[in-house]
Amino acid sequence: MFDALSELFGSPIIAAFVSAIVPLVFIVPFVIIAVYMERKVAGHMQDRLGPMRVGYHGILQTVADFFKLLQKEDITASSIDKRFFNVAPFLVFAGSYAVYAALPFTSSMLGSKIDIGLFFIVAASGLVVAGILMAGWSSNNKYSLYGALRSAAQIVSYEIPTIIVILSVVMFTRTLSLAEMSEMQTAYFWNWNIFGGAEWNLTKLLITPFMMIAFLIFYISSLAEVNRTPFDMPEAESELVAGYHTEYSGIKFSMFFLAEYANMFAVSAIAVAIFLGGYQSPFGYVGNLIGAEWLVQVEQLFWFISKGMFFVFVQMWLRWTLPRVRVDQLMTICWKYLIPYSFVNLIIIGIITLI
Amino acid sequence: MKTEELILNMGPQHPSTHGVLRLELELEGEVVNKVTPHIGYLHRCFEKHAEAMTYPQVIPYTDRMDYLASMYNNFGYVIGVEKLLGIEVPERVQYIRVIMGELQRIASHLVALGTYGLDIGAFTPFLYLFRDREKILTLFEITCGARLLYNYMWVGGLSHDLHPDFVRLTREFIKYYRPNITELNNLLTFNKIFVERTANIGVLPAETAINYGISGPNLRASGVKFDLRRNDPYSIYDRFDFEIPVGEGMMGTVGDCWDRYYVRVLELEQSLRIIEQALDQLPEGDVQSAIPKRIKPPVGSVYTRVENPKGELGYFIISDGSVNPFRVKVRAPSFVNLSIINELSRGHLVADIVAILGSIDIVLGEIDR
Amino acid sequence: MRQYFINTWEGIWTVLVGMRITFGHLFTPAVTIQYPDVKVPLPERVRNRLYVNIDDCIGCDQCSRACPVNCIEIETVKSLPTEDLGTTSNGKKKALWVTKFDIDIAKCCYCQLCVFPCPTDCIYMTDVYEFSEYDRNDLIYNFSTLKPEESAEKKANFEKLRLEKEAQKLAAAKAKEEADAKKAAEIKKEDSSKTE
Amino acid sequence: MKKAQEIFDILKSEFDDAIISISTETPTEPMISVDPLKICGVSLFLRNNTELQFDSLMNLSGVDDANGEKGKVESDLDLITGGTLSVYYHLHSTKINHKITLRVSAPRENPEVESVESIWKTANWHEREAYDMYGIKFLNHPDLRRILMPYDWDAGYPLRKDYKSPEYYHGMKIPY
Repeated sequence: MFDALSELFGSPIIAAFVSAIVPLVFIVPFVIIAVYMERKVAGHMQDRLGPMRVGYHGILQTVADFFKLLQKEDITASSIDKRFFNVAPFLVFAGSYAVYAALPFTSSMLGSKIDIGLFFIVAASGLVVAGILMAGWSSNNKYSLYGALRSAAQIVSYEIPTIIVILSVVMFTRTLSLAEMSEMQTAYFWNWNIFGGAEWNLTKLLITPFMMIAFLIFYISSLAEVNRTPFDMPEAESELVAGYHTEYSGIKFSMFFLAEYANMFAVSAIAVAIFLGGYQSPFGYVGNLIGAEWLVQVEQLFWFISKGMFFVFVQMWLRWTLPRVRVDQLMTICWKYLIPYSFVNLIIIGIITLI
Repeated sequence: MKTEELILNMGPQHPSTHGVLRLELELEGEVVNKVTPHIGYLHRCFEKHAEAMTYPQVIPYTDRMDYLASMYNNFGYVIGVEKLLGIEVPERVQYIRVIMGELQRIASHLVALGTYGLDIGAFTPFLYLFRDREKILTLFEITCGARLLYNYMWVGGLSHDLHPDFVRLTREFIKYYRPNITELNNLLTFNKIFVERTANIGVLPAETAINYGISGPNLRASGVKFDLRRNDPYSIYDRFDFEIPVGEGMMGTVGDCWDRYYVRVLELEQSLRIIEQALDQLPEGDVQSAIPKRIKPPVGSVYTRVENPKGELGYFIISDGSVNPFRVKVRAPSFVNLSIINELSRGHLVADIVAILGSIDIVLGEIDR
Repeated sequence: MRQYFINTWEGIWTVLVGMRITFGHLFTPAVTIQYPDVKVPLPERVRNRLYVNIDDCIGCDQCSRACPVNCIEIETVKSLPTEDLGTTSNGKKKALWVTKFDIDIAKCCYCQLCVFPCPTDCIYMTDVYEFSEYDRNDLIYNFSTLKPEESAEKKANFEKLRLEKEAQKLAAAKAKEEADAKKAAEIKKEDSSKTE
Repeated sequence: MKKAQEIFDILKSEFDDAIISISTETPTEPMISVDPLKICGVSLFLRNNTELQFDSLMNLSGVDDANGEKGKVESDLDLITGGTLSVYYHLHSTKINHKITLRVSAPRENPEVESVESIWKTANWHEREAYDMYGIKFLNHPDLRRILMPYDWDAGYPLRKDYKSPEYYHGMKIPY
């Protein structure tokens, strides 16, 4: 996308700027829709109606809330560490925003076609930890501090199973680029990585169950990485009030909020890109059938977003079903269950790939 | 390096202290060394008020102690005053009181279970249980006109007779409600995460429980088969066939948080059974025939206790022969049950404090009175 | 080791069971309603805002005495013998002007204890439950229909009557005293005359 | 199951002068009066004796007997002088299923009662409450602080019959 844009504007600087803006154009409406969806899903799962007042079936509720948050007074307690306190929400958002640079929305629409896309994503999302730690520490609040420290431990631990699973997929596909990976899973859904890739042979048959396990592990640990229930330790409402963002209000709070939802989509999108064909349609393209090149792009965007949204929905579904694990159990799940399983899985996938 | 204990104030404004309770936690990392509860934020001088009221006027005040089980608070008080007066109440009144009391027990347990789920982090079961509780409150509303603070049971009788539709609606409710217990079990009780959070946490041995005066479901969860409805029957509870569920340590140790939770789930079914039997045997009659015109008990004192949903609710009433009680002391079950929190939580994590506090099911209105 | 796999399996299975239940509820109709637009029909015995039918009130003060929170304030003035206040709907004769019948609904605890002792059933609870106000003083309901000047007049009337009566009584007493004195004097006289 | 009279006899033979009397009139439950400074030993005996086994303290309540002289000291304040404050203990045995009520009375001016906290932990908070409301001092209580009232409440003990609520608390007007 960057190349096309620099041709269009004739200047790489403007092109870089524009292509950096593009994800924001996606994220803000996405967050508004996702928050609305979260409330509606929660409402209907709990035999309620959810928001109904603002607009038809409350469709403008989050827009109204967004404006309310913008207007709110920015309360800062007197004994906080001002510098860190102010920077933290933006750092958290920057971390989750950076991930979008390497996400392939369609075959041509992606921020950067870097070859080490996956590696970049893993590294960039680590930035979030720093932001959360800063927020927790600078708030000068014991609950915030607990939330932040829990969160740091949690995110760092859960990177490990995530990376191991990514490694096993990388071993299989032999590329670190998300764009390339998505391209390889073309045409029909049985060509997706979760079903053993595009080649029809014995390997495909053998590898499918292990890929499914890998997907499950990836999805669980990604839940932990974005602090969603059942792993929402850092902001465990009933214990830590609101965790690391207890002291935040107004626009800074909404940055955390934005980051959380942006993150939700990001991890779902990564899961989709590496396991479920990325932007590829499960049943071939109408655009190819009628020979319209632009339609293919639109379809790809549709499939990518709808697959991503589906997993965002599953995250919500889990959130409104499950209780929360305790902080030591969180670590148990990671170190005693997910990591051994993912290691064994890595070895098995490695062996199968070698055959 | 110098290290010291971290003092963390949990409450009075905290999402999971079930009201305005302040727990002062002494922490070492996330491990709790000592819990000091500070209560009294909701103190409304019930006992002082009662001394200035006439006997019937105290009843609306009893409603406001354990506001989740108002019917049962009325129940205990009127039994006490009736014992002082030495009057017999008609059969129909007895049956209606039992039906109301058991419905109230279900309603109270539903809140206890729901908020417990909420403490552990499961939001949805809470709303499912509240949905069913609303149905019970509607039954109360058609009977006496109020949803929460009933003033329904009077000394010697009841404020209203049953609504003509009450029996039918209650039967419908029982039929509707039975399957929901299974749903709750599938959704929350046997959920692996929930079990892990609650099993083996806050284990309360039977000896300690008795010594601390713990009562109600909390005592039974420790394996003590003690229920005032069976062991010290009041009203007409000796006529019904029901079981007393006790904690068996199905998921961990006997007397842990999961047991305390599960005993309440099992009691739902037993209460439904009692209501069914009472509805079958319900006699006809006048519910207000025994109400004395002027309530002026003779000099004396009486201690009555009933099995409130939270535990043993006792009223110690002293009469000096005037129209006002000389002294009404309430032995509030939550007050006694809360005193064990330090014993239970030592050595657990902060998150477990929430689980333990939820499992002993306190109502601050009753603790502070 | 076996426990390890059982734990894993239970973890996944019970989560799936829970998810099935919540997914089912996604399609059941909601039990909540859109409150100000839709309202639940209230049962007939419902206990909400107190109402006093002042035409029927005989000013007996029983409701005020039954109230555990003292939210009812009643002041009455005796009527003059010449005034006819009429009867209540159930045939009781009224004898008192109710100059003040205030209910502080903010204090009311909706216990319904005031309703039962009323001999004319004129105080009762209605099904109105939306009566919030911007000013706390608006929550004190004045049920007395007498205007302040009217009640002042009644008070003055009664006071006049009372004074008159007192004066009469005083006069009567005086007269009696005088008569007594006279009598005593006469007796004395007689006695003295007798002794003479 | 033991009758109140039997329990009284057992106690009387064991403790002699510490046990004062028994009252059995209705509707009052049978009640044994005990010396306030010997209640701890009596309680220990009641709990540990194999025939009695009172393992549970149902209720402990302080009571202002208001049996002293009522005198008008100031304009409208009825101050009670003399008389007693009482503590009632309602005991129950979960094993034998019998009940008894103990009563101790201490002089109003210096109400001192032995604590039974070491015997029944239930007593801990109940004694704190009795202290808070009546100012009864429980000797050997490990943590005798106010419980329902603010810790720095210095206007007396509210459930005493002659209590008069102060007008100000920390500069805040009390009767709203």
